[in-house]
Amino acid sequence: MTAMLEVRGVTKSFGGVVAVDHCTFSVAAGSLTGLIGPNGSGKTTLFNVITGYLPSDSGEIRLDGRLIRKPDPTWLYRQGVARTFQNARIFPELTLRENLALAIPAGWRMLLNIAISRADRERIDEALEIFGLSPLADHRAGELSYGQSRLLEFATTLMGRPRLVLLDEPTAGVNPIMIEILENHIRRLHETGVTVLLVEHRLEILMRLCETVIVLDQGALIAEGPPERVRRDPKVLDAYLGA
Amino acid sequence: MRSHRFAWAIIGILAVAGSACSSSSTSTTGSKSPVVVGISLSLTGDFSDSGKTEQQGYQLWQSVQNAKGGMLGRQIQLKIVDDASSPDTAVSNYQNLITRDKVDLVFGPFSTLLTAPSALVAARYGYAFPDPADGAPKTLNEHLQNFFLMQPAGPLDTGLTWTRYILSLPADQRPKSVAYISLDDPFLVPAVALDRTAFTAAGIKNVYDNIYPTENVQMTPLVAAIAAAQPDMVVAGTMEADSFDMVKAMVTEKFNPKYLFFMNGASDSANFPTNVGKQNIEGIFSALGWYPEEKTPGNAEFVAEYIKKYGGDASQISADTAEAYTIGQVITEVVEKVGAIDNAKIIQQLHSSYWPSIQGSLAWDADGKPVGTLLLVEWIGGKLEVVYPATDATHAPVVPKPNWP
Amino acid sequence: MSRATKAGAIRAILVFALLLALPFVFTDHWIVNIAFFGLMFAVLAVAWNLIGGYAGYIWLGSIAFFGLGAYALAITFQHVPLTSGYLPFFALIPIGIAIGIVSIPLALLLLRVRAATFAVVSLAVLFVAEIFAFNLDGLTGGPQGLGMALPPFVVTTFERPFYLAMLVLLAAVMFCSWYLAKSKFGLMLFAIKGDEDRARGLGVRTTTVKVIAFALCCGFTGMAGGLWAYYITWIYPQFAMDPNTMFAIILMTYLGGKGTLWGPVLGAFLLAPAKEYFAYTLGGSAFYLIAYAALFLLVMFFLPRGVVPTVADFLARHRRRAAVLASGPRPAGEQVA
Amino acid sequence: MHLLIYGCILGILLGGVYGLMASGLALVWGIMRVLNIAQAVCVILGSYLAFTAFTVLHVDPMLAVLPISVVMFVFGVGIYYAFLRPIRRDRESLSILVTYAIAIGIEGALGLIYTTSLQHTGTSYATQSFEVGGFQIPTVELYAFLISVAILGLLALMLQRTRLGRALRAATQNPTAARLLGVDIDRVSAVGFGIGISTAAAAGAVYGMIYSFNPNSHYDLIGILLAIVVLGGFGSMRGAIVAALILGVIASVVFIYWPLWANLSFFGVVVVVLLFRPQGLWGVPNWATQ
Repeated sequence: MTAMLEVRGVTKSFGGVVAVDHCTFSVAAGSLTGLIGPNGSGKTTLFNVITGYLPSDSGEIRLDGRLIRKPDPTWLYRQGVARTFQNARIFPELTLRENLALAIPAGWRMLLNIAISRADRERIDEALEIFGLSPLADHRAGELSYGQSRLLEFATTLMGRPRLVLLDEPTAGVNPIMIEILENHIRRLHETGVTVLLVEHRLEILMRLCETVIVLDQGALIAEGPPERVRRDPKVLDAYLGA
Repeated sequence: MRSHRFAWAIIGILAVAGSACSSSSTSTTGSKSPVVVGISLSLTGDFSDSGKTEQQGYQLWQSVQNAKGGMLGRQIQLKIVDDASSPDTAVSNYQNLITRDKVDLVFGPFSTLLTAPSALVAARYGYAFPDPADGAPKTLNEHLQNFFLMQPAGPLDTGLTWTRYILSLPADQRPKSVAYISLDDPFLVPAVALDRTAFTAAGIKNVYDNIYPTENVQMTPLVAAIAAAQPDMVVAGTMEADSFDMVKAMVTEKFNPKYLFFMNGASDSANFPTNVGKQNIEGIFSALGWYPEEKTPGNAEFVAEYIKKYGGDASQISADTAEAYTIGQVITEVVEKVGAIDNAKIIQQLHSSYWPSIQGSLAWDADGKPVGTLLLVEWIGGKLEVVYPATDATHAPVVPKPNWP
Repeated sequence: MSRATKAGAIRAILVFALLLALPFVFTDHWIVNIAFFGLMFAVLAVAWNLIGGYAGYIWLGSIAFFGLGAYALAITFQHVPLTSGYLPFFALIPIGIAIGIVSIPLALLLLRVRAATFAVVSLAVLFVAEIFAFNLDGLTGGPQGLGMALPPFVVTTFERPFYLAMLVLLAAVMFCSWYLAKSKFGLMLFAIKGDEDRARGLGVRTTTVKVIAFALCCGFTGMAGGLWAYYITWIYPQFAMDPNTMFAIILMTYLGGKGTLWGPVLGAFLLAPAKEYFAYTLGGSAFYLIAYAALFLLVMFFLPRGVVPTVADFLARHRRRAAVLASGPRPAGEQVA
Repeated sequence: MHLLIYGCILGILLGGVYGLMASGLALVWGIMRVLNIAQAVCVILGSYLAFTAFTVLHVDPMLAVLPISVVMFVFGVGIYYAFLRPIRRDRESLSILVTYAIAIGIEGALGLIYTTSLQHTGTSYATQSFEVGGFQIPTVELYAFLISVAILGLLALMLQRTRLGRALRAATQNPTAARLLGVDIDRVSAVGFGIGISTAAAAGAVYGMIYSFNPNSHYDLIGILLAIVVLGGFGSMRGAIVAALILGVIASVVFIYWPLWANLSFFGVVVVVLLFRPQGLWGVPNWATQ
């Protein structure tokens, strides 16, 4: 199995606080990997560095073995790397349809096409159908419940037909029924062959979903492996209980 | 039906505009109806202080002249509108005055910046445009037939009074070196340039030459730079407050040139001493076109009426007020001579001869530039005295300037 | 053509037909003059709306490009005798394009920052432009101003050509604004306003999109500036690049409804004539600035979204209620849990 | 060379006063992400208050600084509750427009009361100077500098040592965390805004002794203050003070040789900063994501 994403020695600090400390791991192609750690352990910062939202202080990031010198979110999306955010970021002023249309990659010439072309419309309707959002298609996204915004954000992320999806705590602040729906979508996504890296701070969800789990604590990688093994790792127990 | 609502809104706006239009076009022209004079003044905004002093001049003329029976036996009515110191509004105002209110005459606004575009509008409709202040060279270069600057001398002559005086001195008494410093202003820069040309030709050495911006000026370093050049004479193209600041900076820097000339500001008998301190005014030169004690036609009456109407004393009368009053005075004379309100004839008359006024006899060249000269004044014994030309002098000039106290 | 588009087209044709008829119906100079300034502010507000309303960037330097356009036309025609009074109108087209192109490098520099930083830096652009206009007096005449060749139009209909040219410019910028709002490009601008970082994460080339909107805004603003210069015939730095005009444009856009198609136009038609009219009739009221500030605050607090969206929402609610009443009680099945 | 050094000295003296004005702007930005365009008009307001105190009550502007600060603090708190607290959405952008409206409102009121003529607080020592090493140091500019430094020192002491100061600093560094720690952000913002306005007015009281001013002087001043805040990095008071000194010196030196271009030096520096360090000297990038 080749590594789709490799992170080597990535460090990021804010002022004096080291948020990510020489972090090294890799995500195998086609895998569903979990990234776990207590609050403030640098998971989101690491995501931001990988997806180009923050410049790293040192270290390198490789995609398909290719070194990415200066990660840029736009470029990465077009390379098939998509992500979600901790607090579902959607465009509340736009309709659901427009939210999805926006995420369909557009070439230069398509800039002047009307916002939602006929071909796009089919894909959008399909996505809305899958996520059960069809009845709200022409409502403004701001009218959605939080769980629905999560679904919409997830759906949006998939419009670019990504190969690697980074999900930042997709189940945070969502009711149990919605958690189940989201878990099913993640599983289905994985089954279509997409590589998934999932940030979570709740172990049980990762246990149910992931093949491999990576554990961060205070910015540093402390364990890596199948969920069952990681769960018994003393360092992990320390990080979770010792604090 | 959103679309129709919107359309109705537009129709509504047009309807309002239309009704306003129709209501205004009912002006009567009976023989005893008043003579309406339209003026746009900067009553708010950047130029509002000068705008208001001009307004006083216009209103004073109106009440004085109406008491005498008005113009051609008709009462004078002023229609003064505000342009908020904006040229767009000034242009609109003159358009409104001429084409909507169909005023009989228009008088000029304050500030060159509004004069040029406004004069063009008046020219388009054939109205005479007597202007109280600030005919910048570029306005004159437009060669407008209808434009008249109601001052004794062209704006660039402010400095020429000073050059005539200095060059009238015997060569060995003249200053040897000169520093030029000027505000970045439409007519001060070219006025200083005229002085420079004259002094350079006379062999006076130019040791410093600079221009400073209109805002946020820290005078101390500027004066330090001038002092470092050690000139005998400083020619300062100042406007008003900047001359006060410059004097104060000179005192602070202990820099005392032998000859110190300010184009404006120092001639302001009300504000100059209070702002720079009475002890610091001695020996400073400036130029002016009008002063309260001047023996010119109607001047005594003007000063008396001013004090009666607005209070205070003669030294507080602004030159702006006198200039505005002059316009009324001259135009009244011209209209009485023509015998009708006919702008074409008024323009022709103004061009054809000298007209008496509180600022002396006025006449203009083809571009509306006055052909007279200004008076050179100096602070002597705490009083502003006319020192040149000798025919008008009230006191002999005192040079070199005494040191700061 | 969908119903909505059709209604929009009818509305646009109606409004422009009325505006086209105006100078022929009301021939008084002063009406056409005020209408000209109304149109000018409409062009400026619609152009500003492209970057300020659609993309949500508080761009405080656009009036610098108004001045740039004014100087460009005035310098071009300063010494050229006008064989035809219409020549400068046509010269506006290359000037507008050139200004749009010139603005691109500046956009690349400015758009590195966002939100309040962008606002501050864009205000700095305005101040810098003004300083250059004042100080490069060989080119701009400095504080003495710059006059341009007098328009050789007959006095009776003097304002009409300017009015019609400004109307054409308004039609052009409105078409541009409408087309962009309908296009993928507009969608991207709205997304940038909503959440620029998220948009980047969805493959939107935010920089390119912003720069294009910026260049369009500057180009149209410059053309309006050129036309203004030709009309007023005399330009000074402090009036060609006046911060107060800048904020007036923003106020108009907010009043009408920022980010909407007709909002800026409505705001301009309400405020621009009102300003001239009140200055003329109330003349001399020192409360002018205070009243202006109060109006500004009222709009910000009580009509933050502007007239057009507020009225549209009200009508939509009204219509929905009417529909509900007409069809009797209905299960609330529209909303999905 | 002599002139150059003299320019630097005057620049530092003036930079101190600008530093006082700009530090309030930076503080307000730090706490509540409000860019107060009315900061400059509050400087002018302070100048007018000192002018009135001087001409009517014959109180020296140096002494008037304290009561003016207190009055303007209350004024600032009032402005906060009336106009800034109600802004909920889009605070960063809307606050610019709202504070602009406040600025022109105050400008209009000043115009009504004082007219638009230029004024100047002409104290007896306005034209005094003393010589140090061949340089004529204007007494009034030195006093203005010393007063500004004293107020900044007091402000720093307050921020370091008092409970209120800690709350203000916490709010500046991380508003969300500060709220979690039990800081009443609303009250802290009001106090912070009050302090911002009162520093502006205090600086204005001494500014009026150096410069002539009228109600619309604030347009030029706000450009300078914003340039300082951009250079210093938004929200960093230390950055604002250092930037004020740097820009004061640059502008003063440029002014001696090329007076017309002095103001450009302020904005030129902003453009250079933007090219190489968009977050300013001491700031952190303001686009950092959650």
